[in-house]
Amino acid sequence: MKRSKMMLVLFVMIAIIAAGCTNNNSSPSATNESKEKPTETAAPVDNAQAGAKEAPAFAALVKDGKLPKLEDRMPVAADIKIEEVVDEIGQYGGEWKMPWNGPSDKWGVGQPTEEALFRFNKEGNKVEPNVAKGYEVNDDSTVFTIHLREGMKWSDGVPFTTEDVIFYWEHMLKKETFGKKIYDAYYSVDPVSGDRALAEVKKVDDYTFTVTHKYPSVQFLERVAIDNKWFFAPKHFHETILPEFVGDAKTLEITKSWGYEDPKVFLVETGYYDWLHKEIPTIRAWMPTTDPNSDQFVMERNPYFWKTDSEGKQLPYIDRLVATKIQDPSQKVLGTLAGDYNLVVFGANDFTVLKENEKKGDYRIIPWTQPAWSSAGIQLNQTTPDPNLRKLFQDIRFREALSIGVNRVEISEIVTNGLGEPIQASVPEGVMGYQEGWKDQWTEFNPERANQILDELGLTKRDKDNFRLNADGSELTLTIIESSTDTAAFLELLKKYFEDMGLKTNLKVVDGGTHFDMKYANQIPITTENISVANVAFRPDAIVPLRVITPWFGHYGLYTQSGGKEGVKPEGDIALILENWEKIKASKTQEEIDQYSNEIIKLHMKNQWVIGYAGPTPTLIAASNSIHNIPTDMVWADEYRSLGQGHPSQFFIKQ
Amino acid sequence: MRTIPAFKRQKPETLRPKKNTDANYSSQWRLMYLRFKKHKLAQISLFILALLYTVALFAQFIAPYGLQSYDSKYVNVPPMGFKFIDADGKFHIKPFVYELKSTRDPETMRKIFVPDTEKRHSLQFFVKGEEYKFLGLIKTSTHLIGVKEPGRVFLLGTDGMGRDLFSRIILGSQISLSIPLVGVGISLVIGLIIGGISGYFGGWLDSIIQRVIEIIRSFPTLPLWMALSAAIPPRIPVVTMYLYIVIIFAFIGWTDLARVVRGKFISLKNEDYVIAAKIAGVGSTKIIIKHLLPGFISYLVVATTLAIPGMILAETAMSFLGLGIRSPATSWGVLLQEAQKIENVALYPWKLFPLGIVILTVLTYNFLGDGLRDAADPYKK
Amino acid sequence: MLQYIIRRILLVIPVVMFISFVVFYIIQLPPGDYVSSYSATMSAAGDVMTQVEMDEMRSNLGLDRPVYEQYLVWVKKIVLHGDFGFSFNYNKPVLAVVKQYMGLTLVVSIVTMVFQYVVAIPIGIYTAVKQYSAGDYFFSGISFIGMATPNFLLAIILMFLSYTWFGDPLLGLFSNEYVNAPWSWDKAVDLMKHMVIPVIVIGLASTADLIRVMRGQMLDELNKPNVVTARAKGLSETRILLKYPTRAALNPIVSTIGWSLSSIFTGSTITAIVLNLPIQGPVMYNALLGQDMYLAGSWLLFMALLTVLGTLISDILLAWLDPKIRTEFRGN
Amino acid sequence: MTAQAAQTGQPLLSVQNLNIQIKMDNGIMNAVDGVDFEIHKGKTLGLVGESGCGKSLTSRAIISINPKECETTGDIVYHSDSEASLNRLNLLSLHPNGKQIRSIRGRKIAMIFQEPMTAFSPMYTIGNQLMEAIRIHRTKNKKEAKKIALEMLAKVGISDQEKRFDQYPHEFSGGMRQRAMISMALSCNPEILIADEPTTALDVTIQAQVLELMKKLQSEFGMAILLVTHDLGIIAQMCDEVAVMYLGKIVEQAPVKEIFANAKHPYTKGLLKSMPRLGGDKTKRLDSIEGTVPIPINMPPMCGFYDRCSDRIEGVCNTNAVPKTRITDQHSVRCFLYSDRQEGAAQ
Repeated sequence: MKRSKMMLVLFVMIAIIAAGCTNNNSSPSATNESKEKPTETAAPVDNAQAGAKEAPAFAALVKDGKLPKLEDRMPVAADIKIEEVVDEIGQYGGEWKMPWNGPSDKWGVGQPTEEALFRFNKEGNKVEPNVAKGYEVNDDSTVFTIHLREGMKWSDGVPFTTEDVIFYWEHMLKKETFGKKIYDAYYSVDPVSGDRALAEVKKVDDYTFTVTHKYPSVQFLERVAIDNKWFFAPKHFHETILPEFVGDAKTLEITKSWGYEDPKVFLVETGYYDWLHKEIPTIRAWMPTTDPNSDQFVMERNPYFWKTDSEGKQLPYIDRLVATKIQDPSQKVLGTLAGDYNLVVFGANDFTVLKENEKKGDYRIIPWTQPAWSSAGIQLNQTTPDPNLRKLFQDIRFREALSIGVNRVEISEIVTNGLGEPIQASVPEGVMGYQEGWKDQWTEFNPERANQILDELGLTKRDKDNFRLNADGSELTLTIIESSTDTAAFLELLKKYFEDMGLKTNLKVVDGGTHFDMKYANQIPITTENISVANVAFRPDAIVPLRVITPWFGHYGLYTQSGGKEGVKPEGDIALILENWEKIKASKTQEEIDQYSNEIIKLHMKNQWVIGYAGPTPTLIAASNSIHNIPTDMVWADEYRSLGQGHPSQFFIKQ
Repeated sequence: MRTIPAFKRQKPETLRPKKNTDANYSSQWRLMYLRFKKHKLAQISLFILALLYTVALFAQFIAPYGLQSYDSKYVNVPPMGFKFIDADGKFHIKPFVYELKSTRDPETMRKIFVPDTEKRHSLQFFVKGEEYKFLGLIKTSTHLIGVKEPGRVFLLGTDGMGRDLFSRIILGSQISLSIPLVGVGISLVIGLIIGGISGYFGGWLDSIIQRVIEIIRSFPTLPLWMALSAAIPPRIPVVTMYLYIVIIFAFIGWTDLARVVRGKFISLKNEDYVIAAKIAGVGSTKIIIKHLLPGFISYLVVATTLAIPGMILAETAMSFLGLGIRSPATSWGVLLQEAQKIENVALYPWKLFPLGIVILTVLTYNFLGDGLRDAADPYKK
Repeated sequence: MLQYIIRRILLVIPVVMFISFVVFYIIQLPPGDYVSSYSATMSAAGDVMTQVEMDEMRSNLGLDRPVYEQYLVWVKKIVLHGDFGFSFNYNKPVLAVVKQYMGLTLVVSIVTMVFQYVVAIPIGIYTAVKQYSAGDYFFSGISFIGMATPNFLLAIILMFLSYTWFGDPLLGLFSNEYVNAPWSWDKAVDLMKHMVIPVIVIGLASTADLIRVMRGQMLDELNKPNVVTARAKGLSETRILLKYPTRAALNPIVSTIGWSLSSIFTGSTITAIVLNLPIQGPVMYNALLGQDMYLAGSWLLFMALLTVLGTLISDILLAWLDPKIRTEFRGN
Repeated sequence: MTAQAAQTGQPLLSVQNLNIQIKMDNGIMNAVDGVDFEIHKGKTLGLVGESGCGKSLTSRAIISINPKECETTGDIVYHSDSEASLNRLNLLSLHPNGKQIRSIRGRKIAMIFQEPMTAFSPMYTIGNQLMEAIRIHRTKNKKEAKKIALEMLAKVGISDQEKRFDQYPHEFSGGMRQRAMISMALSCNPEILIADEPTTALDVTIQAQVLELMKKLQSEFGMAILLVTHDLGIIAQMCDEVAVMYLGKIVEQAPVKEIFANAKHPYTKGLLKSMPRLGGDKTKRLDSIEGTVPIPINMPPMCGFYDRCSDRIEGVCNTNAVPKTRITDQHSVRCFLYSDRQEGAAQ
């Protein structure tokens, strides 16, 4: 069996070389060969593929001696990562064609191609080794011993070893060369004193290193899988550009020669967004081959990729990833309908037009659920500067009025096209922190009651247009500040319902940058951001006020971030949330973590700082019917690296 | 054959045949009117425009529904035609529509509408509906046409929020038809003053003004729009927003008119009659008003008419970029901006109806302008 | 003549300087700067920057300095080194970005311009000679509708029709497989196929305008006595048409070339966004949106220069084409 | 055959019953109505009348250069001795833009116009426009054509021809332009020159020079001239025979001396009275004809001059078409005042 396969491989190689030589008459002997069997050689290619262990193009290069043999490119047999295929063993070839918003959308190509040290499992509740071969941890969760894959190589053929991890830790992360602070995951917290201590990373041998924490860090691996998926960097490349190795002058020179202006920006680009630059070796399944600023960004398969399928065929199946720049969302839809793109991610808004053309366009829609609390909702900034507004926003009755004063059925039908249920913002079923009955809290449309509540709150005075005034007679205006026009329909309806309650509502759309600035300046009273949290303990940003990011907690976050120097001091239930978060960080067991996480969620349920009017909608993956092995029933979350969770290296295109 | 009667001397005037001779003695305006009357297309255009503006004036009354009549039941309803013959083949003298039953296609989630032949609603005049202020003054809820609740009539279908497109087009015309008028009006005043000064006085003043015009004209309009509309504060009502847009347009538009005015001033100020007036010691203002303005007022009318369609189109372009007026306030630009989503072009093409109205308006303005130009040109046959 | 041109060119300099400052100021007018829009895009992808990081980035890029200072630095570099600054978005010098898109931009602009004149002039002549004929009404109708349809909608509709009729919406300027391919006959054919919609959409409005101008001019010229003179000399009708009215009517048309140059560059922005054309318009638009100010500023400066020069070219063309003015200069 | 024709032999050009109708919005205008005249070799026929009387249309109809809207009927028979193909050729039967008529235009029958400024295109040099006809009709050779053109410029009295040749019309003075125009018209030695108000736009002194030049060249080239003018002074100076047109009709036709000595038609008389005369009574105001010319649209059969006529006969002049009355062999008139004689003669 094995012999016959080998023979086939050989055949394919000959065929390819022969094909190559017909175009190139430099070698007379090769020409002769090709003349002998020009037709027969073409046929076995397809048959041979079934048994080939590597892509035909590589086989040809190997034959030419331009590429080491497959075995020499892969880790040692025992250390090869075997990727489970979703449905079937695939075949080589084809292009993954996708629309792309250009280099500003770095993650659009970054996430699906990312290979993390540890990645989340399918359910999203645990991590599993990926780049790492495995790990051991001591009983009190302080020492993590992590093993790498022997013989694994960067895309330029240089071995991938512990050196690359240590280098990253010592020279890049700790030095903050790429503009990121050392991630929270590397700090452990003393449950008693609250003292934070930085971990130590030590090389054991070429394929083993340890991370040692001062205090227990139960969730270290999960936190790394969220914060710092790439706990490594190609030492042999970065050594040639980092100023501490080559000196500031040389770095500046290199910066300029790459076309950059500022070394800082240059180091961020190369150290953090490395997958966009063809000069930087990678361990991803595909490596960039073009300038990301050109109209098409192409990533070709990595000859040293370290994963195979269960039959030992080197992944990825798909030859290359072609990201074509688009400028308008219409082009994404139209291109998908026309088959210009074969694997595209859409929001739920495009559901109908995509579904209606499914047959004609020869693609299928695969919905992945989102762990979002809602798809149409608002956040009231609890620390908004206007004292009248702040008082109202902090009053739970006011939030109830805003919740029951809006007809959720209308929102669901018009805004989400019936895809999002008419429910309250709440943790969806199946996601960590799910609470029974939460989704029906304050959801019944009851404008009389809402008005009554508002009257009770003292908002009884009205102006000449019959809008409510503050109790002190000053003008009361709810200003919703948005950064995109996608929510226009929702906001229009919301404005109508709010104004029906006598609450004057203004909408202002600003560009993303301004919105961001205003967030920092605490100038956003209301906005429509939706909360999406896979697991509080993994990534708490959206619901725990740790820094300035989510509008509902406004400058409470700044208070935590600045250690109490700036911002607004959290009180009451907000302070409780932070307390619980501190407990999570110092927890010794998973049970403790789950318990405190649940407490945080319950506080949210009680207070409903975030009001939702329609439940989450799925993310849609439009995949050409020729693309196989795309899993269904998955969760789409940034924490799980979106489409990356489907393990794209095993997607394949049936010819 | 016949005898010659004695010569009778008569005053010739009394017997002059009355044939078209009035053309020879008419005023400039009368001449324009006579020539304009010959331009059929321009007359039809004038009529259509008058109709459009009348509709805009009484928009709230004519439109069956308001701008905020959202209804999740009737999202993306295709245009409904009136019927005269019902499902049983019976003829009705009053046109009617059936009530719609709406369901969703479970596969594609598309709304499907089936007429409920049990529930017939006749089209009626002066139907009670949403309350509004007639001409902004009198509170009433009577609408010109419509059907009794719970029936609904959507002549041109509905949009993605269940609003009647016909009503929105009509209500949108208030903004879309008046922005250009006001905008051009403002440009005209600025253009007239500055162009007049530049053309009449000439010299260094002219040079400076020409440079300024050159600067403004060479200014790319896109960033200007973006910057100016970003500079508009958040808490302003629609009316104010509307004014801002008008001012933006006028700021860009006046230079063209100023050039026309200047050119005419220069060519007219050397005419004999103007020089004669100057020699006679007539003051500048008087010369301008009495002698120069009448000389080219007809050209101004033409230039103004032809400047309007550009502004209508500019308003739609601004809406496309998400600048300017936003729903629920409605202009044709807003409607087109909604229509341009590929989803709408593909699935709900009736949302392109506003395009027809925009084209019609722009065409009629152009034809009217052409007609006026032909009429104003005394040398044209 | 030469003196006149030199005087005009000298006048261009202060105008462009003034425009450049206003441009620079206007770009900065909207709230926020490049760093805020950059951090917003990053945070949308789950990559949040802190205030300190943002401040640091600002000072690295020199965005924390006052506007006039940034402007002076920018202008100084342009004048002294021909350095137009750096594009934050592209991480490239501005000139490199402009160069990257210039080729296709010129192709689109020039083809569109050629299309406009090649289509408009004969149709203008035809509709004037056959005034009030069926053909006249047909072409006038088409050109009016072309003028009256907003570009972006026309683009979308044509794209969708192309998709429903031919199964290909003809996005961009190349099919996917040709974007990065070296130039070949097939690629050129592919480009031509993809140029159809943009050229129609970008060119239609101005073509319609040109047809009307040409028609009007021709109607004027056809009634001039010099046509009768030529006829009395025994010239054939075609010869008369081409030599006298057409030549005279072309004057104002040709002189619009200068003007239309810059308007094609900027006027196509919205169309290019809708049609996904890899040309300068959308690049500039995105630069403006993302507050990538040196790129936006340089581009706008270039546009202003082009407009001013376009006016100059138009004026010179007009002078050169008009024997009266030409001989005056000769006389001097 | 009339006595007139018999006197001078075969006419070079004979216009018979020429009608030109123009369709207007409100009816058909009979711009030219039943016009007959003949042009003889070496002679000058003057066509005189107020503006709008149809004299220009008539002159242009000869070489079919009126706009398409002018519907022309009748016969225009051209008889050239020089070329067999041009014997008794009815010009109206030719295609108005056809080859044959084009070969006659400019070569056999040339024309000069009233406004020498607009008759030349401002876009081309005088030389360019001058050579055009020469290169079509005489020689294809550019050099030769230029030589002829320069000769022609010299003949019309333009000095410094080489320089002038390359100048544009706007660089010429009015008189010079008209000279250039004449040189252009004569560059192919035409047999007939149609001069449509050739001196109207010129100063009086220049007028005289140009007329003098035309006379000189006529005798040199031996061509016939059809001189269209409203100025009786020019007629007196230039013409052998005069046809007076009013409202599309020739109301009186006679040799020039006869007209001045013995005008019959009230209109002709009026014209003559309105002409200043050397040695006339300077204190007396010049007479003018009252009223204006009506537009001949849907005219009933009547005398067009009826309204303005001081001698009209009510019930006759305004109810009947006026027949042509022959006063002498060479003098005819259209007026009821003289028609009884004609009728009497017929009886």
